[in-house]
Amino acid sequence: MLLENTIRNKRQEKDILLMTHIVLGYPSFATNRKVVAQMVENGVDCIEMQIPFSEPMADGPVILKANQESLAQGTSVKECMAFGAEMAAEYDIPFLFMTYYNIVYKYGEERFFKDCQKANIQGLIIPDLSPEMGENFFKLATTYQIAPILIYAPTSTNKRMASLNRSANGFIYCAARRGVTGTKSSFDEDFDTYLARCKAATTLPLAVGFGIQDRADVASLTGKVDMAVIGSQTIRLVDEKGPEAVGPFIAGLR
Amino acid sequence: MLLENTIRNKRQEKDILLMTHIVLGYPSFATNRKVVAQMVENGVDCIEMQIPFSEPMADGPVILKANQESLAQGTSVKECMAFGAEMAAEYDIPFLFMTYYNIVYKYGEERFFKDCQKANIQGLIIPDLSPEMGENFFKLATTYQIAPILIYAPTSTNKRMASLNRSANGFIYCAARRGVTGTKSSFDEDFDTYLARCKAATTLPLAVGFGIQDRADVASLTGKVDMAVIGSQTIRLVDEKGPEAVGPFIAGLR
Amino acid sequence: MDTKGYFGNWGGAFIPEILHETFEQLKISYAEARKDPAFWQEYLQLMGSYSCRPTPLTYAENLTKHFGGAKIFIKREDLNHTGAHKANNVMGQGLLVKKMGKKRVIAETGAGQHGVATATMAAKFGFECTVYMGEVDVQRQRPNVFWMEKMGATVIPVKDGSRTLKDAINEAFRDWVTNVDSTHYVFGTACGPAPFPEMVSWFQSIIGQEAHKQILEIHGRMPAKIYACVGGGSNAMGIFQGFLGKDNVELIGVEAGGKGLHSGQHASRLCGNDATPGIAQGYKTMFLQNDEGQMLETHSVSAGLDYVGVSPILVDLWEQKKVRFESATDAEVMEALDLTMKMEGIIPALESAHAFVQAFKEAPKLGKDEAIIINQSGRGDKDIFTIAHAFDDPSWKQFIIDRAKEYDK
Amino acid sequence: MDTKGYFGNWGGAFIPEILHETFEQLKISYAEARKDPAFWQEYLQLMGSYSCRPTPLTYAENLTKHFGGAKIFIKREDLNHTGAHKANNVMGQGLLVKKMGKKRVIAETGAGQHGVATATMAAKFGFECTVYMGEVDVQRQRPNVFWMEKMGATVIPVKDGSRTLKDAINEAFRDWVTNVDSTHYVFGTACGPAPFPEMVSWFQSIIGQEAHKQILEIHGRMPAKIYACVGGGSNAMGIFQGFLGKDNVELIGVEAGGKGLHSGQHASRLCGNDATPGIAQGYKTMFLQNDEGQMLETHSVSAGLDYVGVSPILVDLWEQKKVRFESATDAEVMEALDLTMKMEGIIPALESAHAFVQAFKEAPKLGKDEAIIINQSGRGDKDIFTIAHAFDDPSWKQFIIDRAKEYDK
Ligand SMILES: Cc1ncc(COP(=O)(O)O)c(C=O)c1O
Ligand SMILES: Cc1ncc(COP(=O)(O)O)c(C=O)c1O
Repeated sequence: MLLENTIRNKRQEKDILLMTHIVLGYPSFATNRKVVAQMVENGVDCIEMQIPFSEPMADGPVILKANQESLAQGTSVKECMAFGAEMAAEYDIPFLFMTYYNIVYKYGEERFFKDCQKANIQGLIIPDLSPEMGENFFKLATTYQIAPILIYAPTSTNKRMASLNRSANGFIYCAARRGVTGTKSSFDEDFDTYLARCKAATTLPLAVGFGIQDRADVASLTGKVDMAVIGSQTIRLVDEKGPEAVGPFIAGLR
Repeated sequence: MLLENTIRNKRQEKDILLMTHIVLGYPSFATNRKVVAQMVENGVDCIEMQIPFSEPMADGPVILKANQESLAQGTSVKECMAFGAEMAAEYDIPFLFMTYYNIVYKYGEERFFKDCQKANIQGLIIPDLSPEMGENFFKLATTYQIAPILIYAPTSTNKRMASLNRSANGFIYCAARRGVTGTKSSFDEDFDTYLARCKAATTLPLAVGFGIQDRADVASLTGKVDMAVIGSQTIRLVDEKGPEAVGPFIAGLR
Repeated sequence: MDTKGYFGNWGGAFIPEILHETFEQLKISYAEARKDPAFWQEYLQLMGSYSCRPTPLTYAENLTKHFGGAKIFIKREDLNHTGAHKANNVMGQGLLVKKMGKKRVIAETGAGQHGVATATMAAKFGFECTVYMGEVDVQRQRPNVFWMEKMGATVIPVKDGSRTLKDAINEAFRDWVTNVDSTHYVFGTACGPAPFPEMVSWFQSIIGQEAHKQILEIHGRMPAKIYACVGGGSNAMGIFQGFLGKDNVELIGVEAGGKGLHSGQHASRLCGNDATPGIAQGYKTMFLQNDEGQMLETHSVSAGLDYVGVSPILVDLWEQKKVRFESATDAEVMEALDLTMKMEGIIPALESAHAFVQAFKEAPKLGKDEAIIINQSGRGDKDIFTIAHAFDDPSWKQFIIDRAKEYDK
Repeated sequence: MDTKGYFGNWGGAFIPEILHETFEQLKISYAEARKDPAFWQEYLQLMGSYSCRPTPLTYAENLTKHFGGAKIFIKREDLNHTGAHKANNVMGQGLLVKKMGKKRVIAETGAGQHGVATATMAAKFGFECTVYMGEVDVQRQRPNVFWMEKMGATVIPVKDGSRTLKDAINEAFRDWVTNVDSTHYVFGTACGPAPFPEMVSWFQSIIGQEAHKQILEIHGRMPAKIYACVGGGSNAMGIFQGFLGKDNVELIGVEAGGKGLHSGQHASRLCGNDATPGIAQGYKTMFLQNDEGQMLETHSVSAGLDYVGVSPILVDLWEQKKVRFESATDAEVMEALDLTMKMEGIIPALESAHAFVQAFKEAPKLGKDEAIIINQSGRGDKDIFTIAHAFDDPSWKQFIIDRAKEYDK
């Protein structure tokens, strides 16, 4: 309930919320720190922190490369956990972890939830874990009151959306299109139909991600959904212009 | 009958006769001329002149190479014929042609015999033509009185030898061993048994060839057969020491 | 397979939501095909007329005499069109794709064998085809890339991660989530999310069905042991299924021992102690991974066995002690290959040669009236670059150098 | 064959006396084998269990649609063990050698295909094996040399003459006359002295027997035309024998047109006007030779068709107008190969692709209810060095250059 409430409350104040994405340990935890600071200072409402995995099947080239380079530098799950705790303690916005199921599984599911709770992490996005495959995970999520964020895709049927809704919490992450992270999406009529289907299937707040890159993208979502997710775009920005560029970029999105 | 008589007559005078071999056009007709002169001067009794063929299946490396180089220089059958005529006119020993059947066939069998007759060639050695395969050839040989020399091999059965004998003329060429021209043979007990079989099968004079290289080889044949055939060895000699070396070599053989 | 795609504790389908619906459709089409005897008939007909099934079961008389024990039989998957058992799976999936009405197929490939098979199938069925192949493998296996391209496929070198098979799989999944409506992903082995492990094994079961019939005809009774190499596990599952549950037939899977089980340079998941349970590439199995769940680099002389995961069905059978696992080192493999070529005039693929190694170790211990079967999953002449290299053949090297001089002008 | 080994005006046995007796023995053994139905049964059994006979007759649906005429069927000799029809002849002769009690075999080889097949047979039968191969071919076909050696054969590069197939034949004869007691010469095609042309054709007739049965099963009646490439003529004789004397079945042999029939750079004996009757390599046939009877150099993109002579049996059938001869140029061959790979996922050997060329020219002119058969004598993936080279593939060249750099240190 925690995350959902936080989002609903924030949404009272803003037409659209912003969630951003970072890959932990890439290019370094030090840079992560600077980037998060800039994000929070410039009004980001929620941050998903990706714990790198060697096989990030659902990610596009930018995030994929970030995962690999972070791992090549030796980033450990423990460090990620500690970094998450540090951020959550420092900033008053919800922090989520995004990763693949193997990371959770190998860490030990219950231990992972316990440590997330200690770290004050409010939600988990695990793109390769569905409710059917993750019974225990979803039980633990309830026990530890950490929102398991589920994803809707344009290929999800109405029935499937309704069924996912029964296990979801916090908000629903609507993938704007087919494909992986990182390439631009177009918000056309089909997209509106899709959004309408999403809304009909859940009462949870809706976030939209995959390929949101600029103010125009955000504007086209404003009024339609609760939160826009900026993923690869900030990673690209840091790669090209350094962490200082993130603040102005975020400030210019709304 | 001509060739057989000549050989029998000469044999009255010598314990063993010598037949030598040259490849026409190799290294050149000019050298051939010098070599033949040296051979005749040093007592060779009979010379087989090989008309080169591109596929000399029964020849070993030395003669094979000589065939190829001669052809590479453009040696033609016509030139060979003329050279044969020239030698036969100049020297009073029998000259034979040795070649493969395709040369005769392409020249025209009858034309070939006619021209050989004109050139005063006394015999033909065609190692890939048996009486069964060469009916017309053997008829023409009788017509034109040119001896078709046949070969006995250690693998020939008594029956086969007898049958070959019926088509043979001039003399029988006994291959000293299995294999191709050019490597040394050993004249052991098996060889004696083989010779005995040859003698039993024919009344024609016997020549022995394949791998006869020195005085000792000739000596071991003396008294046993009518003629020793020196093939590759003189070609090797000319290659290594020039035509002048042939005379002393021949002189030293008996 | 249970309703969630599990075999005991292994398997499942850990896939992004975007693929959920396509998997539902795939499961339905697959279930229908499995129920429909006409489908299997069509499959048999195709494999009999386009490939040369049934492939023979060859009695290796010289090897049998050499080892002086059990009669050695070789199941000749090398004689399939494209040279390996991979064709069985690919042609089966091709028929399914036609049924589903899709027009484009994608595949991952390591050794290139599955890529060539898929490109071949796509040409035959008139599908568009894209093959993902790790950049390292593209470099190692250029001849296969050449043939795939010649058959009209697009080969995309994957430059991420270890740039080998597992990365090609990830990249194929990325393509699939993007083009899910038009495209079917022809998974190459009995791994991946359900229903792939079972479906691939089903198509490969043609090997075991034939072998079962053949050994009865020739030998009069069941064999004592069956040997198969295990990369993802598809050829092993293929032959094992003909004999599973038969008393007194022991099934032996042979993994890549690389430079030795204790060297850290191998690809043995079930044999040895380096693998642990995990979830990646859409399924749960024993993976070669570190404590935190990051996949390790593997090593084998044979590209086709050089993979971090293994069929969940085999892991289940292993837990149930229905299949024994062994490993063969690179060096043993080269030796077995050499012996088999010299004694039988047969060139096993490097992958298949792993099975030969273990069979050769055990044949002498069995009675002369017993029989064993080795599954020769593929032919080795496709591997000339690897094999000649591994034998360190000087004339081969010179040949390549001379050829290069001709080109390098 | 008459008692002298002639077919009409062609054939015979023009051999040195030293071989006479061994040919007598061979003729007797061959005649006995031919009379003994058990021999052919043993042969069928061997080919069914060691190779994968019967090889399929594949319906080429896409090519058929593409050309819009007769139904195109492909007889799949490429699926034989070792990848070509050559295996049929070699295994048959292997059985005969066993019967004759000889322990050593020799062979000539051009493309290397017959050499690999013979080395394979020798390994299987436990014979000693020496293969003669022109030095030029050794250089062109190093992979085949590698496999022959790996199977225990000794490969001797022949440095005489044009250093290609015909010179290898001469050299093999030289070995034979030397080692006639212990050794059998496994002649590779339907040429050479009698009884080779007939004997090789007999073993190859397994192709036509199968194809006859198969086309009736699939098509319900005889095909309109049969196409086969002609090097020495063994694969053509193999398939033609299944249909000779059948009314309304036209038999078409396709020779190597090289750079064109008027270029002087080809290997067409019966098609075109460059060949004349002659006697060489032990038999009488139409040879590419000059006026004086010296053999000419020939040219073809495919090493296996690049030969001066041709089967005397085919010359006889040609004179009787029972077989029509055509030729295909190198360029046409590459095009047909490309099309076949892209449309059917099948890679014909360069030799076989010659037959495809002519079939593709004629298929559109036939009715849709008619059928034609192309004999695919072998698979092309063995020819990667030649094919990738002929397609002038830049990545292939780069691959070779990179490999060479690794070796050239
Ligand atoms: C010839 C051959 N055998 C075996 C394998 C291993 O795969 P699997 O274990 O799925 O049979 C491969 C994979 O490429 C292969 O090419
Ligand atoms: C695949 C293939 N086809 C055809 C030939 C030509 O031989 P033949 O005309 O005897 O079939 C060869 C000879 O090497 C070959 O390898």
